[in-house]
Amino acid sequence: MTREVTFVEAVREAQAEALADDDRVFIMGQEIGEYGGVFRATQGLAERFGAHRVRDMPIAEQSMLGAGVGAAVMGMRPIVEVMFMDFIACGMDAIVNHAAKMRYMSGDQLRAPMVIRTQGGSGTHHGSQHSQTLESWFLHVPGLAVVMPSVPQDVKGLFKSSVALDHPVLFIEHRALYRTRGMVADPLAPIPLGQGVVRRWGEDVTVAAIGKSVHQALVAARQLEEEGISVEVIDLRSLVPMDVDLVLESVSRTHQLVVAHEAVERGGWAGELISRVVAEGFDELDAPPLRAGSRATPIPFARELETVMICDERLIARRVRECLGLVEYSV
Amino acid sequence: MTREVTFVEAVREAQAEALADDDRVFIMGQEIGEYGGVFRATQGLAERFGAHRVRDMPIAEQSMLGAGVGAAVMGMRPIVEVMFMDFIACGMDAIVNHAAKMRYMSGDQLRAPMVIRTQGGSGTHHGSQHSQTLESWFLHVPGLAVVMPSVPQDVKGLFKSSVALDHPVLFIEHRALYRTRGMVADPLAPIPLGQGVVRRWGEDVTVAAIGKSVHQALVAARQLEEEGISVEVIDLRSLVPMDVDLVLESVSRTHQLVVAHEAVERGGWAGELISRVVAEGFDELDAPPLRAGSRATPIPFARELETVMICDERLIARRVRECLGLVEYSV
Amino acid sequence: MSDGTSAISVVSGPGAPRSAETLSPEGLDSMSDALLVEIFRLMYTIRRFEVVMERNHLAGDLYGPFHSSMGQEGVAVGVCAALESDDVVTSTHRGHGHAIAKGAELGPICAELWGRSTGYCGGKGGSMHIVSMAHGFVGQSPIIGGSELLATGAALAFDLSRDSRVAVSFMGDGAVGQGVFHETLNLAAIWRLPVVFVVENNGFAHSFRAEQMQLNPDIAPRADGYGMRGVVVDGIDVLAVYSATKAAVARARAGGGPTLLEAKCYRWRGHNLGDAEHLYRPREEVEKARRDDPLDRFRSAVSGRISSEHLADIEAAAEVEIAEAVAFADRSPPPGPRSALEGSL
Amino acid sequence: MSDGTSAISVVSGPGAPRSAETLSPEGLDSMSDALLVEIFRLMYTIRRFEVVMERNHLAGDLYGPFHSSMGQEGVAVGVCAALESDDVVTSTHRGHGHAIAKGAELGPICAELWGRSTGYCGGKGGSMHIVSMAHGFVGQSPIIGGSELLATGAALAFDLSRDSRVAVSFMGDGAVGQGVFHETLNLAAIWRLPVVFVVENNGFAHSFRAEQMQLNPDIAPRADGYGMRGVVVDGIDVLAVYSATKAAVARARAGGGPTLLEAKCYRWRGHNLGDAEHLYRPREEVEKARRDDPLDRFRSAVSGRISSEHLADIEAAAEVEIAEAVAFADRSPPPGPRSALEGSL
Ligand SMILES: Cc1ncc(C[n+]2csc(CCOP(=O)(O)OP(=O)(O)O)c2C)c(N)n1
Ligand SMILES: Cc1ncc(C[n+]2csc(CCOP(=O)(O)OP(=O)(O)O)c2C)c(N)n1
Ligand SMILES: [Mg+2]
Ligand SMILES: [Mg+2]
Repeated sequence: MTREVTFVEAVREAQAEALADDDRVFIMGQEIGEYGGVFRATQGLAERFGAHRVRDMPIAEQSMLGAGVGAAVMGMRPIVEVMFMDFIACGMDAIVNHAAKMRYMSGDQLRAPMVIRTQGGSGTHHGSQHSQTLESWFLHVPGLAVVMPSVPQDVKGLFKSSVALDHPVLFIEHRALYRTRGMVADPLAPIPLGQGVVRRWGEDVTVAAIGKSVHQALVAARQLEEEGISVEVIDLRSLVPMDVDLVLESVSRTHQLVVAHEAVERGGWAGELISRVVAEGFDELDAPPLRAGSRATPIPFARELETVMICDERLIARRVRECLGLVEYSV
Repeated sequence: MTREVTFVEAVREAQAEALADDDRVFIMGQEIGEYGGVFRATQGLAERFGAHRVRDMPIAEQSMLGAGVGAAVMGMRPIVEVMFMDFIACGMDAIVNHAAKMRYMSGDQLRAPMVIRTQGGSGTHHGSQHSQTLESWFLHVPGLAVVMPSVPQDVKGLFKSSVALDHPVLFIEHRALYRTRGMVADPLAPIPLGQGVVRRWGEDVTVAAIGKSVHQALVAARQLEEEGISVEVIDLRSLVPMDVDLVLESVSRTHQLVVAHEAVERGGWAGELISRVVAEGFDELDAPPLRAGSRATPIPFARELETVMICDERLIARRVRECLGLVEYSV
Repeated sequence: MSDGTSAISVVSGPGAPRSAETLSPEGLDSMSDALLVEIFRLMYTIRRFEVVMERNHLAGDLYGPFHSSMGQEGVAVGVCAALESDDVVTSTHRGHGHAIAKGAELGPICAELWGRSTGYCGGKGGSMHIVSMAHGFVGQSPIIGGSELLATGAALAFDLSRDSRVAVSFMGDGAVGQGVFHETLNLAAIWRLPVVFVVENNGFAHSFRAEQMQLNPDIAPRADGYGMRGVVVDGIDVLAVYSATKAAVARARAGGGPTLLEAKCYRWRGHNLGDAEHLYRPREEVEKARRDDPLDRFRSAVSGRISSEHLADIEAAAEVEIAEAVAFADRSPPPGPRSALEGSL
Repeated sequence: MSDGTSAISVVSGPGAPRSAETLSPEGLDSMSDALLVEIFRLMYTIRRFEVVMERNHLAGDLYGPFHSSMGQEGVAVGVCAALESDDVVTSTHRGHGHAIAKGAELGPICAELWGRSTGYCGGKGGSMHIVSMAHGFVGQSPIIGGSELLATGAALAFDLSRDSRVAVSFMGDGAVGQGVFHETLNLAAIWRLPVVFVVENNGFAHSFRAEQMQLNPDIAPRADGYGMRGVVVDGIDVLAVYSATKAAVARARAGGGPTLLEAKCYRWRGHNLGDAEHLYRPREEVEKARRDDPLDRFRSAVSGRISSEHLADIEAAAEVEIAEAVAFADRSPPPGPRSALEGSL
């Protein structure tokens, strides 16, 4: 059976199922209890599972995340919600120095299975401190998985795998997707981390993306189709582990690659994927693989400025044309 | 006139000169006052300039860095020492959400000229929470300069430019370099940020590196010379701004590129440089540009494990050989 | 406190009595008519500004998150009236009132909320990031704790450069659990920095009441642990806030170190525009709180001094100013795209 | 306190008297000979372990940073003796003593310091990262604040799973200024978590004395702000530490919530091996402090109960155990290179 649900409903269901399935699961966060989450992602959960297991937190990100690590190490499976991804900067030590390293540095005596759920991204004009897309930092922190679903079905399937993993997982949602809809199979098997999926088949150029950027890549692809360009769109779904093989396979057919993300291009994870593809598939490439990412500035408030700075379908389409040599490349 | 000094003496002199030249400069940090710094980088400064301007701090990184931002915004030019780079995770919010964004988001009403000095790196067996090399995160944070000197002369010249910049600067030293020696011109002009330098001319492969990895690249180059391979070594000196042009020019002669850093390879800044070179110089490349970075694990304590995991001269040499097709590439 | 008894109590700090000492507010007598009128003008302006902005937001003229400071005018104005114009203030997500109270102009504030080129930050900031350095409004940080960081640093700059200015950090009751609160109060205390930490205890951090976030809902006594002076003031009473701040600022300026000033008030509106406040507080509670209006309290306090005609004139002038600010924002062009790429590294 | 007066004072918390109440330590009478002997064995072992390790470090057998807990044996052992074996402990950079006191074995500790495959963490941890889950030693975090994070989380796990265990966080006086101290104490208080925060106030955070880091050098009264019980104990007196911890643990286990327990002691050695301690403390101060030796104090306290021959036997056995641990580490192979790449993502 399949049902249509919104993205945020999928997030809610995924958490409800995790709570129902496993006594060790609990949630911590700000406004997640009776209030139901500022984006309604935990609505009804406190009522159903108790304030004990759906715990409201004072504003104290470092200790919220750190207490998550401590609880995980003692056998619990915490879900910790960081209200805006920007606030993760207030709790980096708990994630980077503790959660990610516990298992390795203890010689596998300690494990910190926890899901750090957060949301981010532009488009709602929250300004520079409430709109960042920071997943690239965490690729660079060995010991963490990084997941970014683009559709409701993946939210649920990837969440199942995330809760079950014996490593900490950063589970990142894009705010602008919450109201999008999609079909969800019921029952649904877990979707393994590290398996990308081809969202659209094409012949001329591969665009690899994640999260909201997948939707933008699809918009760009439809537009480019009218120009006679056939674009293949890959949704990576997780960045750690990353399905480089799927991209290599696709590039072996299209021979061109664009990597798209909303994160700032400079220092962003597109560099990782491109380096991997270049190292392992250089001879397949007919043209330079290009990145479509946001410009290197903080995120401005005004609409007119945000569109200049944030990577969108227009930039993705432009990069595809540049890759094909139809227009000249410019940074 | 030139003099020979150690790397850490250069750090000390650079700070002393900044304090002497400009009343607005002051230093904050742990153990930096009378004690002189755990690596002696501020020895004698409190005596000479007063505990007022060389201020010891309680253990509270977020507020130390945040107070630096606040003071900078009001016209001071703070130097803030984070004792180990790993502890920057305790102060990320002040750096990322505040220092880096103040100027842009205020429409240039506020500026946060501050130098965040820190040291990191492996080799002293400090274990996984005291050995990280985290500069790659900050490339991804628009609004920050990122500087990593490799020799005493650059320490002094780059520090002058860093203190003078009207943006915050992350100035990263490698612990293992502190006792290395080098010649320093006296007087010395500021060395502009964003200007790399060729440390060794070569014809077959370009190796771009920074900080301690430059020295390892030079060791690798000497070794490879015996095998008949001529390596050009570029010291980038700063990552933001990054001298991509110098690398492109070099690659236009060597047609092969290896990018080396001690930071973990996955998600590391080599991906940025390779993406830029590929995008702007694809046709010059005869072989896939490769990365030499550390493996994706936390940093282990034992010597025997550290050598497996950390990028060193052997890995750099291997990547060069792989790039030339002399041995097969393996991750 | 609305029963007319002690409006200001010193509850902790060096030399503070174990049982709260009561400060009598400086009498109205010590305040000039001009000052009283200015206080009224600012309070009224903030009140009406928030009303008008909310209306325009619902109409789609401005966009993005919106946090109204309605009901808290007495704190913003009482504090800022006690400052010199070059003293500096830092603020939070709920900062319109602080900006106005510190003297920032309505036109550029409004234009910033509209995302226009004539806004204080050229449209790069928005409602949560207003800055006006010319007025000593160093700006807002909507990251809980950010206001304390910036004010502590500003006070450090004043201390280092032997500058007699004082820094004020506005923060909410929700900030008290954040590590930065603890770190910055400690720093300010050991370095005797010229800073006043003003906690606007408006009863809520979004849906949470203080008693859900800490065992003791009173905040000022926290000063004790830092060896700092802690003062509670009735935030509905602008004159009490003014007096309490005067004392704290004088102390700071004289080298006496920081004060933690807790102003008890009530958040009239939802946390933000669109907040589902019915989920966590009964309508009646809000209605009851609104009956104790800082503007009314001020009106009766000055009734013997300032005529109601005079106040009505001020109100009318404020309405005009707000309307002009809206018109200014409306006719201002959006920022040019090129500016998006300027000002960063 | 070494004058024999009150060794334990309750200085804050619900129902605490304003002037410190004095707890009389549970008398020796309530303690079995076996327990006393075990306390001595552990204290002596820690003392000698640190001496031997330091010597071996200077000889190059082990490497990396080294923080000796010499002089603080009374705190480690007094606290851990008051725990059940499945209660858990978290620690800091200065954690050898805590690991030993919690029951971890010398061989694998020593091998970990040597970076050998037989170490508790297979050589991946080193001196600052010992873990022995089998003994409830959840491990060290040399990031100041990390110990509190882990213990608070462990206590939360116990609370959630209705597990009667208690978590203890050892931390230094230097941790008190860190934001995490504030955040975790607050969380533990509002959630009434079964955790005891033990501050080993050894007089220094590296070169800093407490009075340089906070206006009031006493730490236990900080509990007050969190509505938590705060207790000061003489950390040189292992029996007092034991009693104070017993009370705090019983309270936590019974659902009475957390305690902040400050144990006053003195760091005998430099901050780390190679520390330039002459820069910040006079030799005489150290010598004077060392004259008040927790081992001596214990010896005289039990002199009527345990014969000096018995203690001498224990000492001799401990020496053998340490020598065997060193031999074990020495003959253990280094970790195989492949293990470097295992255990991460
Ligand atoms: C570090 C951080 N965590 C969480 C938030 C989300 N947040 C925004 S406002 C708010 C409540 C603030 O309450 P309070 O400090 O009392 O200020 P008030 O809204 O009442 O003015 C929260 C949790 C944030 N902005 N920053
Ligand atoms: C977050 C962080 N900042 C700074 C340090 C460096 N550091 C290591 S130990 C230490 C002093 C700790 O003093 P204290 O907490 O009293 O413990 P003690 O060394 O006395 O046992 C410092 C500053 C650190 N490890 N972590
Ligand atoms: Mg509030
Ligand atoms: Mg100490």
